[in-house]
Amino acid sequence: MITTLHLGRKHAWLMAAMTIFIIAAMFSIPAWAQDEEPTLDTGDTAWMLTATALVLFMTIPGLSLFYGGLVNRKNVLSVLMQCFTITALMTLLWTIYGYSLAFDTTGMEKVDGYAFAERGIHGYVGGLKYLFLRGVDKDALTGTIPESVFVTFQMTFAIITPALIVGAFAERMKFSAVLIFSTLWFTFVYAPICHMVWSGDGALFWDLGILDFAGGTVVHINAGAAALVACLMVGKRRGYPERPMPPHNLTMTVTGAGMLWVGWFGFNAGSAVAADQNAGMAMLVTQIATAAATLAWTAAEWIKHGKPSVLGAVTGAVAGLVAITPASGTVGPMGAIVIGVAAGFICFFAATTLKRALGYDDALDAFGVHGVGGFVGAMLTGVFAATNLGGFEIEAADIGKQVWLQFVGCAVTFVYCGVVSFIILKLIDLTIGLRVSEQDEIEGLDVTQHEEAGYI
Amino acid sequence: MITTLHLGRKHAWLMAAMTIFIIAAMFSIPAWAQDEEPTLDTGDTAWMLTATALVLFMTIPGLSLFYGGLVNRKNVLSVLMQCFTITALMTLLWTIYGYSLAFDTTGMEKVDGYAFAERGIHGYVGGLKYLFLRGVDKDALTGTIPESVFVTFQMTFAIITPALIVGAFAERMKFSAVLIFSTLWFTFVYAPICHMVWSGDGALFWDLGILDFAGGTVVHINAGAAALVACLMVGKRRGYPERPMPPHNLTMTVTGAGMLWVGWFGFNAGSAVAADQNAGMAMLVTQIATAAATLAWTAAEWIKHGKPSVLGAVTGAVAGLVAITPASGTVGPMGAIVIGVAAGFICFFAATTLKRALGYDDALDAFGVHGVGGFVGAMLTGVFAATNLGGFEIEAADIGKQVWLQFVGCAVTFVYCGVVSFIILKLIDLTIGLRVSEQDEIEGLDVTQHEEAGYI
Amino acid sequence: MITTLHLGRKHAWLMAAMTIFIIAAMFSIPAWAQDEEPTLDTGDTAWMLTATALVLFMTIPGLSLFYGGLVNRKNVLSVLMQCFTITALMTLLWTIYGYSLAFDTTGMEKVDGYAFAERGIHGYVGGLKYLFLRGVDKDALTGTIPESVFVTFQMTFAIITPALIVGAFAERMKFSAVLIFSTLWFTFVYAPICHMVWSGDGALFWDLGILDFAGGTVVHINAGAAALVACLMVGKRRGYPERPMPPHNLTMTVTGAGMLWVGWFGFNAGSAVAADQNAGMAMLVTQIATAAATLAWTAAEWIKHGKPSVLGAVTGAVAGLVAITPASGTVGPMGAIVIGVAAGFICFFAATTLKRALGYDDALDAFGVHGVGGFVGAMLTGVFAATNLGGFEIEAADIGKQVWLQFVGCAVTFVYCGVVSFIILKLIDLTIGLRVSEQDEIEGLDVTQHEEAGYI
Amino acid sequence: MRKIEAIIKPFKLEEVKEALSSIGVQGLTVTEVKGFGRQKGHKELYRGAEYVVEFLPKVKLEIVVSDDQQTQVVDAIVKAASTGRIGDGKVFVSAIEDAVRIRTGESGDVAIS
Amino acid sequence: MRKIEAIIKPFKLEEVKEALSSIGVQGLTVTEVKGFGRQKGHKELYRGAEYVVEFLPKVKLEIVVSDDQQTQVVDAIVKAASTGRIGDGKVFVSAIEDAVRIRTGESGDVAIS
Amino acid sequence: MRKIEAIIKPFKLEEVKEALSSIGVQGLTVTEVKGFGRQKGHKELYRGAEYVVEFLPKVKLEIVVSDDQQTQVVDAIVKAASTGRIGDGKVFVSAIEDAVRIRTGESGDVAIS
Ligand SMILES: Nc1ncnc2c1ncn2[C@@H]1O[C@H](COP(=O)(O)OP(=O)(O)O)[C@@H](O)[C@H]1O
Ligand SMILES: Nc1ncnc2c1ncn2[C@@H]1O[C@H](COP(=O)(O)OP(=O)(O)O)[C@@H](O)[C@H]1O
Ligand SMILES: Nc1ncnc2c1ncn2[C@@H]1O[C@H](COP(=O)(O)OP(=O)(O)O)[C@@H](O)[C@H]1O
Repeated sequence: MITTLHLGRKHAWLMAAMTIFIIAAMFSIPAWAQDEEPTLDTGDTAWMLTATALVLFMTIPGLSLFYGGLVNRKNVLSVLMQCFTITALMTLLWTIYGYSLAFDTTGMEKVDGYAFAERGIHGYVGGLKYLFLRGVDKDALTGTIPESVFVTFQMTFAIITPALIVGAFAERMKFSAVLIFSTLWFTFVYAPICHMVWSGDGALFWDLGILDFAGGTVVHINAGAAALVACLMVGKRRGYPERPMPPHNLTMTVTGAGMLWVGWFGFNAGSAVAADQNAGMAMLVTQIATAAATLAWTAAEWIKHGKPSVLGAVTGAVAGLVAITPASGTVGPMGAIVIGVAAGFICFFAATTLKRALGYDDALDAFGVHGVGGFVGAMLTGVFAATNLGGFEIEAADIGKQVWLQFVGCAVTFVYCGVVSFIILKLIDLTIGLRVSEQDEIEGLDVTQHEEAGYI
Repeated sequence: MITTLHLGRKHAWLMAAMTIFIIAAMFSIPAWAQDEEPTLDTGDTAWMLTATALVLFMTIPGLSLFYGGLVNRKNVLSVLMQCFTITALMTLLWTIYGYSLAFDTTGMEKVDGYAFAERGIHGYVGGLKYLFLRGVDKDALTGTIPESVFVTFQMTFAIITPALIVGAFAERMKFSAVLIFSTLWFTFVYAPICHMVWSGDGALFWDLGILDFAGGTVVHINAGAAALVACLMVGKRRGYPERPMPPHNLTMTVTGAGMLWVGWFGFNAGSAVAADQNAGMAMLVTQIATAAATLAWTAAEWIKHGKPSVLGAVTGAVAGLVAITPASGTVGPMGAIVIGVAAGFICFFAATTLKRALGYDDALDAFGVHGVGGFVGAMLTGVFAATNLGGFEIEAADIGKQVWLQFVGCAVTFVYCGVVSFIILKLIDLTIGLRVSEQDEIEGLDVTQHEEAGYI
Repeated sequence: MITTLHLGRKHAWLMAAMTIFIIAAMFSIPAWAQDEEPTLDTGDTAWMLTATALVLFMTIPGLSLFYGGLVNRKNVLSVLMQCFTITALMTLLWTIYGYSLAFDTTGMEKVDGYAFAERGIHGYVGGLKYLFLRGVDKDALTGTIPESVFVTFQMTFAIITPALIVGAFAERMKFSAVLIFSTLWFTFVYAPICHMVWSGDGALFWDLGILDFAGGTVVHINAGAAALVACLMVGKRRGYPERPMPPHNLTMTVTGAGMLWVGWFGFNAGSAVAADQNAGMAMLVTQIATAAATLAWTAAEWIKHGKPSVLGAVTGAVAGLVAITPASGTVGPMGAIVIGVAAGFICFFAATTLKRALGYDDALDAFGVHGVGGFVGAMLTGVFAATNLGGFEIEAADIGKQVWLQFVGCAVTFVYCGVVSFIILKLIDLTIGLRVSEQDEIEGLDVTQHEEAGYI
Repeated sequence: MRKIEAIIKPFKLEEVKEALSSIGVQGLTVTEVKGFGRQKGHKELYRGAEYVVEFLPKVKLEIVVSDDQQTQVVDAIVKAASTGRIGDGKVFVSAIEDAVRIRTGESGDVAIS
Repeated sequence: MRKIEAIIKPFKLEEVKEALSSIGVQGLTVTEVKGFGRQKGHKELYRGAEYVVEFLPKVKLEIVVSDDQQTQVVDAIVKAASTGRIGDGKVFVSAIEDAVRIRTGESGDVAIS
Repeated sequence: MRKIEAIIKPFKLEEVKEALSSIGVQGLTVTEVKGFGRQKGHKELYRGAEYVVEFLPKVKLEIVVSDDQQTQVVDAIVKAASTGRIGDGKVFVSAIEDAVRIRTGESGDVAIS
């Protein structure tokens, strides 16, 4: 509790500042963008339909199994339930107002630099044009694909992001609190960050030229920051870290990891929103970085502990997938190897040494892998996007500037997300409470929250 | 037994009537349809290849896991075996004569209304032109995709339908009886209903204008009706309902549910047989309805029992997927929400209260979810296809008529399927017997039917 | 040990001969091929992106689960770890030099017959042009798809092949030895065979006209031969065959089998490298042959042992998938049925009777299914490719010649792979040793090699 | 005090528990065990490898009762667990010197009543 | 020699083991069991089918000790395993006639020390 | 009658059962247990969290025999289960007052022969 209050104070100023600029921005003048007339491409559509299925597959059953295997057997269903219900809930929220808040580009205008006031509110969050998907006609297109597909594809990102955070507070948070947290977090954190990064000209990150091809900031740093705050706020699991808490079923975790890997092709190569060279190269570099991170983590364990473990290997893989995410549209194979290796080693350090040193209980390493891996990836994107390093986006001379921009992207996301997550969690704690009773925690969440048992 | 005999008598007349009109119809005159010259579209083909893989994925491993987790651990392999062998068996039957019975349009002619005699036999079942897939040349097209792909896509529907029925008679039916039942049911129920719904002009349901985009009648009501009859005929499991029969491994069930959800994109969006706006909107509404049903069932449980369960959430999801199936080509996002919510609540009622009240042992709720959910979906398709309700097919004024047509579709399917299923099961019972011995049931089907054990 | 030394002596001559011709071949003159100007097709690209994901899905989690369920619970993680790490390792090796060794066509020229010397080294193995994927530009195409996609697609084949071999030496080989073996085997066996079969004009098998659409020789016979040698060299598991070694979790195996089946659509239909009629027909025949093999194995068991088992059914399915692999581009539905039935029966015989008779301990039947099934498929490809038997490639009159060619393909692969695998394993055995200590084997590989446990 | 150990067929557990409850037994402890005895095991077959499972799933009940309850308890178990088929199981009786209820520290007969 | 059997709540296992180690107990054997007693079970609900789980997860410890250690061991267990809530479990004491260490064939008190 | 309880290494189960069968033992009951003793456990490591597994998998056999079989049975177990390595396990002998065969209701020595 002391820690969390401390956290609150520390960032209170920044939060206040943010709030002010958001309100201030409301008074700026919106403007309209013009579109060319695109036509539907069946190949692009085919790939995006598939990519959408793949990203959904990442959450159910991919991430669910990955996380589910890591907890105690008495809590396995609670994790599966949280992932499954979040999937359903985010789908409805996205349908009702999320897509609009994220992708309504009404009133956006390109603005140089950090000029908050000029940009207007809609540089930070979308309008309400698409409430209830009004206006998403069957024949509407986004680029060369039906807008319905784009809506669903983006929806799957809005699903997995809050689901990732589950890893931080697993095994002790009330189910009702999870749902309320996810709803508020989606509304006040995910939707605006998504808008700032991906909605196009006039959006903060977009205008600044921050590179985030497939969601390094929107998904991973965002989820990672919320995860860190959440595990601090919810507190440690009973007995942590004295009592060992080994994964109850690693075969489940490895299965989930395989599914995440496969599904991530939809995530990264799907972010090309086309079946083209960008998608192809995104798939290739995703594969390479993941492999490199897997081997890096394995090697780190082998060196440090004398034996490599499959939990290490799969965690490394996820770290690699996370790190290549922002980079996957702008780096080449060699950049991918470096990003993968870096992510493997650094996340290994974060999830083992750092976590133990600082003592927070990020139960399934949502911060250690997604937060840290996302940061590593975002920064190195700024390096390996350079054409002389095999990338496709920037000049060698601009590496320094781009790395700075990447850092800004990470920092703004981290701070904004951290502050708002803190407020949300605090509010929940003060009202219905975040945490189950000690007795319920001992008995397990499956029986006490859901009246069922994973295995008979 | 009394119940089942009673059932037999009750519907004997209808069955007789059906038999007569089918024979009568044989004398009518066939006619030929003309086709335009289509060309192959690689995008459409890419999507349909994928969709086919997704629908197969629904059965193995999706449905297998969903069902397998719900039974007692001593019967888990028997369920997996039934799903797997049905997959193989239906593939061969479809290849040998199923595709021909379902999609040979020889001798079909558009007929108004229910005019059975004029329509001819081929309004009810296809001919034998494609026996052994003769005539399905490598270069043949169905619309813009290779006919080979269409054959395989439709095959996966013919696979999953009998596999769904397994849920009704799980844990007590002889393996040999399952195979014989599936073979006969496929031949005398699935193939004709599939033909009536999807083979085009001249087919009963098609001519009547019954809307069934992706198989509400063909797959779900059909399977549901057979499931109800089957569980009545096979009888209750030993000890039902006094002895509790909790799922032996809910993690397996939740995993399977995730796979079903993901695979269902192939089912519904694949039913557009193209990578276009219809596919896109089908995917979107599928996602929305499923989410709505998940939350509806969860809410129902929360309200009624005080706690939501993950088994409830995933069952709700399947109910939503079932209900949106017939509607997925003709409703918009808001219709999808209503359909989902309705399916969630009504199937909750059917699988819990209704089943208990009536006392039949539909072991895994094949009827409660697929029969009831299919019915809800079919009826509401008639409502939300209306353009003023966000749909894409009918006028507001025609809702009443369409709902009636939808009802006719459900009723004919239900009655025809119910009667023929009854006959098939009766024949099997009188010859080799439907049910394993009591001793075998106690020991479990895995060891007694297959000489192996799920877990060591 | 006697067996293995014997094996060594027996094939030493052949190995020597091979070595000589490879060296001799180095002096021949390379030549350049000309390419037409292709353009990117989004539909083909969409399908190949998907197919790549599907083939990766075959290994993680498909094959991992299939194999993992079959071993003792104390070794389950070791199998998952081997598959996962091989995935990562092969990805990097493929990126660094594998793709180049396999698909650099520098210096290749079409040569009739077996003329080794004229062909030059590059008829057997590729050059180093693509080291580190240099030259695989974002915009480079292979046919109508980005080369990046082709690289990744082929990479997934290079991943699964060594992973298949794991089945032979499971439960007793050192983890470090597995990695070294996989690395060397990939380099000296996989890459050259892949080159000889698929790199185009000038490559041995290609020039000879050996038919191998999707990897019967490259993947299955290759893996099968290595598996046989490996299980002989590593020796039997402690207690085999006296002590029963039943699968510890068949639900896992059946799940993996379903995933293999679904993923195999990517493998076979993906080998068309387009979303066209070839892909469509490949999918259809894959489905049919697999179903036929499933039922054949099931029937064989039913007849021989009185009861069919799900392990039999799924093993039959894999046998069918293996056997149809080389044939899937050239046979029609009826050929597929025959190939499936033959594979089902013959692999049943190989994995049960033959293995027991000869006494080798191919733990998970990697040879019995992939080696034998691959051989059956390769030979029958030579038969059912004939147009009068429903195939699409050869004349009836050429069946004899084609079967001979197919035999040559199998024999060369088998011998070359067998010899080189033997040398590699011998070297490892003489240096770090192949096998864990008896004590470690008793305790289990999970704890002794990886310091973790599958289930708590 | 006496300890009654009963090895029974798993599907009889519920019935035996009911029988014991109805004669006032307040507590018992159940263990999943495998039994080897006269009852023939079944065959399992994995890819041609036959495997005779001689250890069959059984359930072991342990009930500590005061001396005077012994006969009644044994009888109730035998009655409820019997199917008349081989493999129905055994009941063993042995002496317990002391019992302590952890919660309260009480010992002797009162600890189990 | 005496056999001490303790049925405790699973999450107390670690603490009890520590307590026993600290008083010099060299070995013990642990079994996962299900207990039926005064402690109320919980409800589980599957698609409307209610199922009262009366058998709760417990852990059984068996420790064979020399006669003079008996009191000390029982006390240590009771102290470490107690939470004061219903369901904490029982300790039973009975006589063991002989013990043999398989590795060496030694028997009697020396086999367990 | 005597109850012989043997705690052995799991991979020795088959051999011990053979040995017992060959001297005419008609029945026994097997439980999977975890043993804590002199045998060092192994280390497991999960994302840097070390976890020393002190409870090792063992198998417990329970065999009730008539008094005269005691020595023979104990010897057979010790012989078959011994590897000479630490952790081979223990055999404990205690008295059984009565045995009943559930199927027939027979009691005494005849119930276990
Ligand atoms: N001598 C024994 N000691 C311990 N357990 C025994 C003994 N004999 C039988 N059992 C247990 O009782 C079970 C039933 O015994 P079995 O001989 O199969 O049938 P029955 O009790 O009907 O004669 C066995 O599976 C075993 O668990
Ligand atoms: N008579 C008995 N014989 C054997 N085990 C018993 C007996 N009574 C209780 N137990 C075991 O002790 C556990 C705790 O007993 P319970 O009555 O629930 O609480 P408490 O010990 O606090 O009174 C039970 O779950 C059961 O395993
Ligand atoms: N005093 C004891 N009471 C009950 N079980 C014991 C006792 N001592 C040892 N055991 C059991 O015997 C097993 C082997 O004991 P251990 O001390 O490791 O080796 P050894 O028997 O070779 O001296 C332990 O794992 C435990 O299950």
